Amino acid sequence: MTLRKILLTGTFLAGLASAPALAEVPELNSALSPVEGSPMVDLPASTKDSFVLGFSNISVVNTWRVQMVEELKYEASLHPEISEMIVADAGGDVNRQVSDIESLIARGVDAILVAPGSEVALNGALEKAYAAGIPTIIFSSNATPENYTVKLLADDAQFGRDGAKFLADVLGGKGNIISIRGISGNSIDNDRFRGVEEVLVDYPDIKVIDEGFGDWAYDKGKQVCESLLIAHPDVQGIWSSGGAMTQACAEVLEENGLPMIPMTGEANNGFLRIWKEKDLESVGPISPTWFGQQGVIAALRVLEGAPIARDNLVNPAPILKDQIDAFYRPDLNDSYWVGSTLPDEKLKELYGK
Amino acid sequence: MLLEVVDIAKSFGSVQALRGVSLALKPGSVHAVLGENGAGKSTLMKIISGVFPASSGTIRVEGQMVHWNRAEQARAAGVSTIFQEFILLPNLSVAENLFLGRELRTPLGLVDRQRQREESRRILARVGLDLDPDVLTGRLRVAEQQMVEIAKGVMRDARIFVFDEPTAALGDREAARLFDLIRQLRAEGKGILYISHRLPELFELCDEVTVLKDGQFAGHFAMQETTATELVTTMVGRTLDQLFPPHRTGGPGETVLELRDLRTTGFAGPVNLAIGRHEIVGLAGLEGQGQIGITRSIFEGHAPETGEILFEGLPLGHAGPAGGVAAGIGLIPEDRKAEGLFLPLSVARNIAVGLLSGKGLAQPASVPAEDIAAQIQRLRIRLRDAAQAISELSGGNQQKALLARWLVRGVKLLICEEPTRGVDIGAKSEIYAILRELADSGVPVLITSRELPELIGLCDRIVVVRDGATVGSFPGGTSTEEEIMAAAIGGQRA
Amino acid sequence: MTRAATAEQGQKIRARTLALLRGAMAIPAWPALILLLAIAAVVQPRLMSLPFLLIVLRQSVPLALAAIGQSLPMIGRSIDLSIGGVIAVVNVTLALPVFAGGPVWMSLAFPLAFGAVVGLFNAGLIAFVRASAVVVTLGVSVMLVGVSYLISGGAPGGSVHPFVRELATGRWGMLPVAGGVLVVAALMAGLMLRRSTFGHALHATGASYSAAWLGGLAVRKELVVAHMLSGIFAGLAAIILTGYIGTGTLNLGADLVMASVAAVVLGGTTFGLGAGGVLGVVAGAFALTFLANLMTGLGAGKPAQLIVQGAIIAGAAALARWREA
Amino acid sequence: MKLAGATTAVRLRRLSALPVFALIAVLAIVLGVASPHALSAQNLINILNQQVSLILVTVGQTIVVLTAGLDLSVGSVVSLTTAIASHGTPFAVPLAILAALAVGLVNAGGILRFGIHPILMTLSTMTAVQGLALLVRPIPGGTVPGWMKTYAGAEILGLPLPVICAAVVVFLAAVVVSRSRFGLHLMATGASAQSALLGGVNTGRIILLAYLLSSLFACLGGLNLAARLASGDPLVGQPFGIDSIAATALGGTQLSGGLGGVAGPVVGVLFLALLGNGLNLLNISTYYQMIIKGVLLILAVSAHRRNQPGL
Repeated sequence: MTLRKILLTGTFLAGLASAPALAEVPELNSALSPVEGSPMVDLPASTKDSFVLGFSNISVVNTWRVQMVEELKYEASLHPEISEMIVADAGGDVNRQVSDIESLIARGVDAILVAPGSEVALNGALEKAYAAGIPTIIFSSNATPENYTVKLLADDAQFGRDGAKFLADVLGGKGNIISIRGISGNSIDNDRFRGVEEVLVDYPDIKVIDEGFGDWAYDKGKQVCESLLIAHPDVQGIWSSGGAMTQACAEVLEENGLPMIPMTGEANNGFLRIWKEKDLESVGPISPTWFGQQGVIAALRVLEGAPIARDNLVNPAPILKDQIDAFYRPDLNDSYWVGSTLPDEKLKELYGK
Repeated sequence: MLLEVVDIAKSFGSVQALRGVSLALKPGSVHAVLGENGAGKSTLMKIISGVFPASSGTIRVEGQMVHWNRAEQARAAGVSTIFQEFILLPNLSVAENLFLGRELRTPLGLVDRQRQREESRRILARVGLDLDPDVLTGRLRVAEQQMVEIAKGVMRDARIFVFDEPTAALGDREAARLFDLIRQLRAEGKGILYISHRLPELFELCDEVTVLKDGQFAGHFAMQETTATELVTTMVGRTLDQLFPPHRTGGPGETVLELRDLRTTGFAGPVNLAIGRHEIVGLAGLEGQGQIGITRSIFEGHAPETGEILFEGLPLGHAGPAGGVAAGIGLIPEDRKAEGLFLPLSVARNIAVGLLSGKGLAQPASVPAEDIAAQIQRLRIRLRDAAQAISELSGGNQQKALLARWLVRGVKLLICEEPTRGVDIGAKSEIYAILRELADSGVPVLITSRELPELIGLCDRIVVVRDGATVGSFPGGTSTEEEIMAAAIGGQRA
Repeated sequence: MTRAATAEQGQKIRARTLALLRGAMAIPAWPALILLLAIAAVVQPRLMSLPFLLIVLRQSVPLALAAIGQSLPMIGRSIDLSIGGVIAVVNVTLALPVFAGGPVWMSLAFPLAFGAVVGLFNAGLIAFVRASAVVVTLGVSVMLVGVSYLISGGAPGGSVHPFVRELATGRWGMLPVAGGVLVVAALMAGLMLRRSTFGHALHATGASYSAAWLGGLAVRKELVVAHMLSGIFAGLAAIILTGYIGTGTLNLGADLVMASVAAVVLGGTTFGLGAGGVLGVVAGAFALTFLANLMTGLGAGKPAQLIVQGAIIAGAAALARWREA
Repeated sequence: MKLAGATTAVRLRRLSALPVFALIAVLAIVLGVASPHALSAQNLINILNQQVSLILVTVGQTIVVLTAGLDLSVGSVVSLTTAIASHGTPFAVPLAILAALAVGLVNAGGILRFGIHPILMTLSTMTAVQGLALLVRPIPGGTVPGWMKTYAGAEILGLPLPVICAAVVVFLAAVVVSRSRFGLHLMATGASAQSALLGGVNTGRIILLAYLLSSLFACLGGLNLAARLASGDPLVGQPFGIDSIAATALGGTQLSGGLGGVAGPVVGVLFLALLGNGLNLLNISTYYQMIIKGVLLILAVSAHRRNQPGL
């Protein structure tokens, strides 16, 4: 009797410490906020004591996604009520992701988490899951089924806006810039660039004189940047869709003996290192990897009947030059994406030098 | 006239294969086309069968002008050809091969295997073959394949039949069956073009004969009004004696190569053969009796089933042609284009290949321009310059380049399979002279040939091979074709 | 001069012009390069500046090295589609701390040795098991990419040895060091093809396998050496590419596989025939790299680049056949 | 390849597919023991439905391989098809088919008319058509006509309609390849184009048809994929080239031509899919899966010894 009381109190206290509202249900990260006008999810709480969660991931072909999946797995391991976390990786194949979701439905999981590889391709399968009464949590990138349970998305246009705003300010509203974009036709890249265009409308004297696609990769970025910088001697700034490509541009400038110019970056440890080492004029928009963690939390909230908005958007403020030291982790390698919620030992295991 | 061929010419690149050849085929007759290898018979037959078009000239079938550039068109016009090289597909069944291109079909449009099987049995029976029509063609014996090929040609509802050396691979009984078939076709009023250089069978079977020489029309005779001698003279253009260098008068010299009780795979054997230092020895025999097996056993060192090969008194124990070359043996293969030449490469490189064998890959490759030029001059290879691609040379000059390959290396024994296949007459006599010169200088030469006159004219000794066994030896020069044929056939066809 | 003689002379001149034209067109890389430079001179003169051309030269080094390697199996009538896998594995390996911090010879020896081993494995299956070269090397490539993911744990990164960086990005004055590496490698390969027994025998084997075998050449050994050299050149390309990038990254080199085949074909070499030599192959690689830069400069996106590249491969292959005929 | 005991042509062709049938049977037993879920009807239907596109593409690839050719461009045709079909106009589907046929025509034209090696020819169209696909639909998205979505979602007796359609198509293709005159001529052409030509086969027409069919089947695969994903994606077809070749080789169709059938390669697709699925269920990393796939590919092709080394 006493023992049980102590345990209950302990749980209660722990709950109080982390979140003021419901004791046992974890809260979403405060950087996630409901979209204006988003309805609240109104599914009844599950009657089960333990849950099987299914996660359909499109791929782990870049370090950002690797870290995101790690965050998801780690968060799931913290909750004893999650009896099993099934992770299905589609290896970049949307077709396979449809099957993965169908397979998760067939296995009767209690909730499906999806990091979609396409905005439209998964809609049919997601509708099927929803119709089967399985909560669907879409996060990290968008999918557009008519019915779904929760969405957690980043505003990719904000990434572009942050960068463009920085360039406009640092150039004093005048100058030529080039843009190093991600994968041609990729929706994230298009959204990011849309953000740039939105901002630059207000700065008619800033001209995007050329652009190239570096596929977010260091190697391609370097070639594209080199071609563009040699072709255009008169460039005052660079907008980049990703940190690896910014890093590549910095090296191109250095190797060719050109002066450093303002460039937009990204909140990635490798980029922060270069930023610091080379003392660049830059800004680091954040695209958080803790989506994985938040996806698990959202699923638990839905299953336990805790309040949660249907549509949520994340807008973390970009890292500024004077904040580098607060984020940079010299003890971790370049692949680390800053702002992780993973515990230190896990990060050291993944990214230890 | 069933078929009229008028003034046909054909050239392949710089090589003029046919020059103004004409021929007329009557219905109900067997018309022989005679000529040496390289005289243009096969080219003419391929033009008549539509395999490739003539460069100029006209073809008329029953008075109608025709223009063919695909075999199918000729076939549709009623020309059925039994080609010299097998065109059966090894991965299809006998029935599928027989009906290829004119499959019997079910009402659903699928291949009617049952009906084809039955029909095939009937057709095969007609040529005297008792084969399962479902069997893979690739698994048949060579003679069986040839008979299937003949069956395929004969079963067609054609008016003109072209037989291109059909008996080359046939045994006696099969050949007799074929002649019956041809006579039957003639009785039905068909026209038959028959290519062969076995004179006896031409006299047995044919009504008239057109002779080609060096790609040109050389004569036309009614079979009953001509003689073998007249045909040979027309075909060769001069008496054979002028073509060949004089035979050696001295002895054969000490033995260089000796085969003792050698049995090669697939043949009964055994082979017993010795070649002296100054000899040219020829292997004679019917098609596919193991002649090539013997030459390749010496050169490639195929492990003989039993017996041994002694070269300069020591046993040969190499594996692969590289070993043969290392031992000092050179081989000029029967299929020059496929197995001898590097067609896109220059003449110089083709010759210099002889020096590459056995060298470490990291060693410098020498292309000794002077030695090559000397051989080109010695062999009178006609070319623009040594950097010219060898594909542009005529057959005779290509063959000489292959000779040059081994002369540059300096071999101790030369094996020459079909030394003058597809070679014009002028180059022939030059090649013969070189081979004799080699033997005189102490490099013995072993040759195989389908041409008995060539063996008789050139060789010091002719060894007859039957079923992989040496069954007789004849002196060159004085032997007759009949003697050699009799030995080659054995008891079968006398 | 009689009319007949004039006509004859005219014919001779025509024949000679045709021969000359054929010679020039024989190696498509040269006319293609001239055309590209001409277009650049008109529409994008800044691409014709010396610094820019030197940059294109440096950018083309990994492709040129890979293509020289690729040309060897192709001359021998084989193909090596595994170079992408070799480059991927070498890249993530060189970015491991053991290599980045270790002695420099490790970073230089490992790629070459690894390439040689992969080439040996390929050739073993191709020459002795006689399996299809396309599928064998494709399968090896898939395997190696998997291995590269395993080595990097899917999260590559790290840095590479400073000497490797210097090799790829350093300069002597204006001249890129990588260009020097290419020149040395190309000279060695060219010398080997033109002068060594291996080069002559490989050409012969490509022209006719049966004739080479009957001519007493070590046909299988040549294929083994050709594939090993192809792997070694891929390893060398990987060193330069890795040094240029300075870190481990996923799927590095995937683009180089098809591009190397394209460069080889453009350089006048096709299956079984190495007409253009090493110089042609290098010119082909340079032309493709210049084309990519030109089209980027023209604002033509990736789609247009792919379409043009496809047309170039087909055109070059058709030209090669026309030359043979 | 020599298969011991195969003396009749029909048996040889049937035996060629035997190894892959044996492989899939062994795999099924292993999976059944290791994971009860693997062989559940729902999982198998899922796999089938997922593989419909690749099965269709592989049928086309097999036809080309039988002629001793190779079609590397199928993946790009799949991409282009989804790109066009997702443009939502009523003409999208016929247009996609026409585009695919044009690719097949270009491939065959280059090979027949200009004598370009099939590997180089289809490599060039693979590259160029990939560019076209990116041009038509730079960003994944768009939408397909309603009837296509209905088709993708429909079920008959618990079986997805695409699976039923694929089964019918595969059956017809198998009958055509093994029983029709065209199928026989494919094998004749693959064994020796020259002999087949002399023997009365219009080899030019056969090769033309083979490449047209290959592109057409790739287009059907693309249409199915577009319907399933209800959208277009300019890069979605990229894996189809290697995968279709792998399945064809695994299915016992000889890459040097002339021997094989449709059933083997289709089972090859299912084998690879079941293997991937099983490895996933057993939580084996995708990295190991790539290595296993490479090894399988090499083993499959090593079973077919050629007369002399080569492509």
